[in-house]
Amino acid sequence: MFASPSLRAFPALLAASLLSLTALPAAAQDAKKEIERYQRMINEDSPAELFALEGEELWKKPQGPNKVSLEKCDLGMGPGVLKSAYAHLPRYFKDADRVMDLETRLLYCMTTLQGRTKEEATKRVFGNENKPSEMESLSAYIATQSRGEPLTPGTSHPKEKEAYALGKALFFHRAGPWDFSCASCHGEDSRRIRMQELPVLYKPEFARPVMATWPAYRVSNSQFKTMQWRLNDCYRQMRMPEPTFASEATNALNLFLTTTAQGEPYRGPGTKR
Amino acid sequence: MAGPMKMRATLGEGYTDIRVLMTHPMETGLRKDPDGKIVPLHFIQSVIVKVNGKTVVDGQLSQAVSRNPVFTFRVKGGAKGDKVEVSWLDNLGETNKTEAAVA
Amino acid sequence: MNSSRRTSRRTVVLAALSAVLLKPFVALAAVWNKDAFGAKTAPDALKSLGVSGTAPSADVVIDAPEIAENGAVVPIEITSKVPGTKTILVVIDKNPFPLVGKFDFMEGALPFVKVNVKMGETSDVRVIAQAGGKNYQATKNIKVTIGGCGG
Amino acid sequence: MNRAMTPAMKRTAALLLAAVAGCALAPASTGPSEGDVQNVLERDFHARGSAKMDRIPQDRLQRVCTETRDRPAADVAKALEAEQMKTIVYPEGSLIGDWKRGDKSAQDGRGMTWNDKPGHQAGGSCYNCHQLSPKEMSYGNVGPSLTGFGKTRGNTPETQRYVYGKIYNAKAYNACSQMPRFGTSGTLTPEQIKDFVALLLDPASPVNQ
Repeated sequence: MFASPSLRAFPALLAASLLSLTALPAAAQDAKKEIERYQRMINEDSPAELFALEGEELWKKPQGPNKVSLEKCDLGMGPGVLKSAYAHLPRYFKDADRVMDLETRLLYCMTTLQGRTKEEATKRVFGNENKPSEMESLSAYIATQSRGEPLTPGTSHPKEKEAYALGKALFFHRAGPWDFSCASCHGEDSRRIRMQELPVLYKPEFARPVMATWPAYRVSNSQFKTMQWRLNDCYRQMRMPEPTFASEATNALNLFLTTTAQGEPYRGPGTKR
Repeated sequence: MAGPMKMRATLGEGYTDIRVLMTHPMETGLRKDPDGKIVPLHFIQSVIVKVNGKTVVDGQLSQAVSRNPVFTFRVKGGAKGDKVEVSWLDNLGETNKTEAAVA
Repeated sequence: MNSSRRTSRRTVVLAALSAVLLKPFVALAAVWNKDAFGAKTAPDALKSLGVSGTAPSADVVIDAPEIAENGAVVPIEITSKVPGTKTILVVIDKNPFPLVGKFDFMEGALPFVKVNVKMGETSDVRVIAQAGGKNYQATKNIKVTIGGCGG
Repeated sequence: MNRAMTPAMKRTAALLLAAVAGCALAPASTGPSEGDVQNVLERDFHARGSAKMDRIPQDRLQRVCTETRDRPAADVAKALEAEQMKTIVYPEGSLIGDWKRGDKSAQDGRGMTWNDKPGHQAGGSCYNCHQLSPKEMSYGNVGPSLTGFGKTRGNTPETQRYVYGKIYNAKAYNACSQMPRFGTSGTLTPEQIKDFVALLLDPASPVNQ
């Protein structure tokens, strides 16, 4: 009763106009623009910074049998160097002789530096709305310090090449009761699940904005989430069994996606629907 | 338990923007937890913004403000070093505050 | 992690802090308007606040997306250009409790606020700026869509 | 899925094997073989809730679609489709259920994931990919719009049979379709599929308004 006639007619117009995406009429373009405006506005006022604060505390807090903090953890730029570290992951680490993304490397530091068991350190890798996980808060803190840095994952070591190829194969691998691969949703332009636009993640132009903004605060569940979680939740929705945290498979996929996005300046942690 | 707050007060042209982040569940009292039990009402009712000790905004809120609230307020003028304080009080009597200097 | 021990210590500290902070806080803050915030319709909420007769005004500006991908977070930026604005009210008609916020602006503050709100469904969002005993209103319809991937 | 082979299926298998062998050359030179990928999945994934490890091995159809990036040769596709057609079980009697129940379930995207409660009956997830009722604005476009489907196709016994079969096993009509095999995979019950047939074809359904 307060809306102007044009505003009131909007939903009906929108429904009619979204029928065909090939010939985008004015109202559908408005809808797209409004959704973009929504995404921009939630990004401007993101609570992501709150998680980085917690992460800083955890980074500096002595833990585990060795009662040491993670401050000497080498994320690839040297022990304790956080500046630009996230943007250079995943990469091959000689000490572990494998490709590692941020969370896998953090887990390595928790077990080697802090002397914690893998079981204990991975007991709660994904948090909930009442309490973020240690990994999530740490990721927020560390990723923040790569802002402006181009994504430069490891691509030259044989194990990096191997992981990239495996990640690519996994991306297109159809399996499970619903026959899905990552490409089932993220393989073709202009596809949507409900209203959600699906980025075609094997193409650089789509992978770039996505990989440059993870980890991220998700408004749908008010939680700060990481790439390991994102991959985990995709496999959940593909109706597959659960990928093991920090496994070679998830690291390979992460490296494939980040390599596809390479060169894009990191601008996360982002805010997602 | 009051989680962290974060604030930034930035000088614009003739005004100062005060952007503040609060950790709070902002429970509506209508949501169910995974076991099907109602999560009790728990939300910030009052937000006070002070500049150099003087209250400039007095806000009353409902449970419809999003979880982990983010506010931007704006004050006239302002100068580098002005002391800004934002505090909140929720329906359970919990409270928290944060301070920052205008930059 | 010995989080339980940390928690209890934090709670104790917090309780002590609250005891100190609570008093001046309550004394300073306007009393939370239980009737208005508890009202189930927008007209009832406005009545509880003593608002009667609002005039549409182009000087009250709502900057918000017309489509929100998620009702849990809907960003809204409000500016009143009405001279002498003392209070801004935010009302979401279709929410179970429509009154979302009441912001009083004292000397030194600009009548501006940006906040993220929850919307249960598509609804009109009304903003009323109060100045000189008059009520100036702007309305914007915000459509809340169902998200992807079935939760 | 039934893995016992009839003579007809054996012929199909031989044809498919040839197809797979032909295509395996390209990816093998640049990356891991399908067997390698399979081993990685067996090692790096674990059962959780109803999502057991028996969901990991690819069946022939999934393998061919993966190898060919969903573009199998025409004869291979035809053979696969014929094989899938045999999995469709038509119930006796009417194929038309209750469009009202179908409409509700079409909105429901839950079920079959590791965090769904055991025994939870999955919904159809239809709106995730298709437009159906013109009143629902939030719909996906991975599949075609089905708005007005019954109005244009008519509610004939042949159409009913086609719609039932398509929902039961979409791969019987298009080998590498992205649509799940809802009946064959045990996701939806025959009653649910009948409700969706009604949703699409019943003149009173919101889809046809």
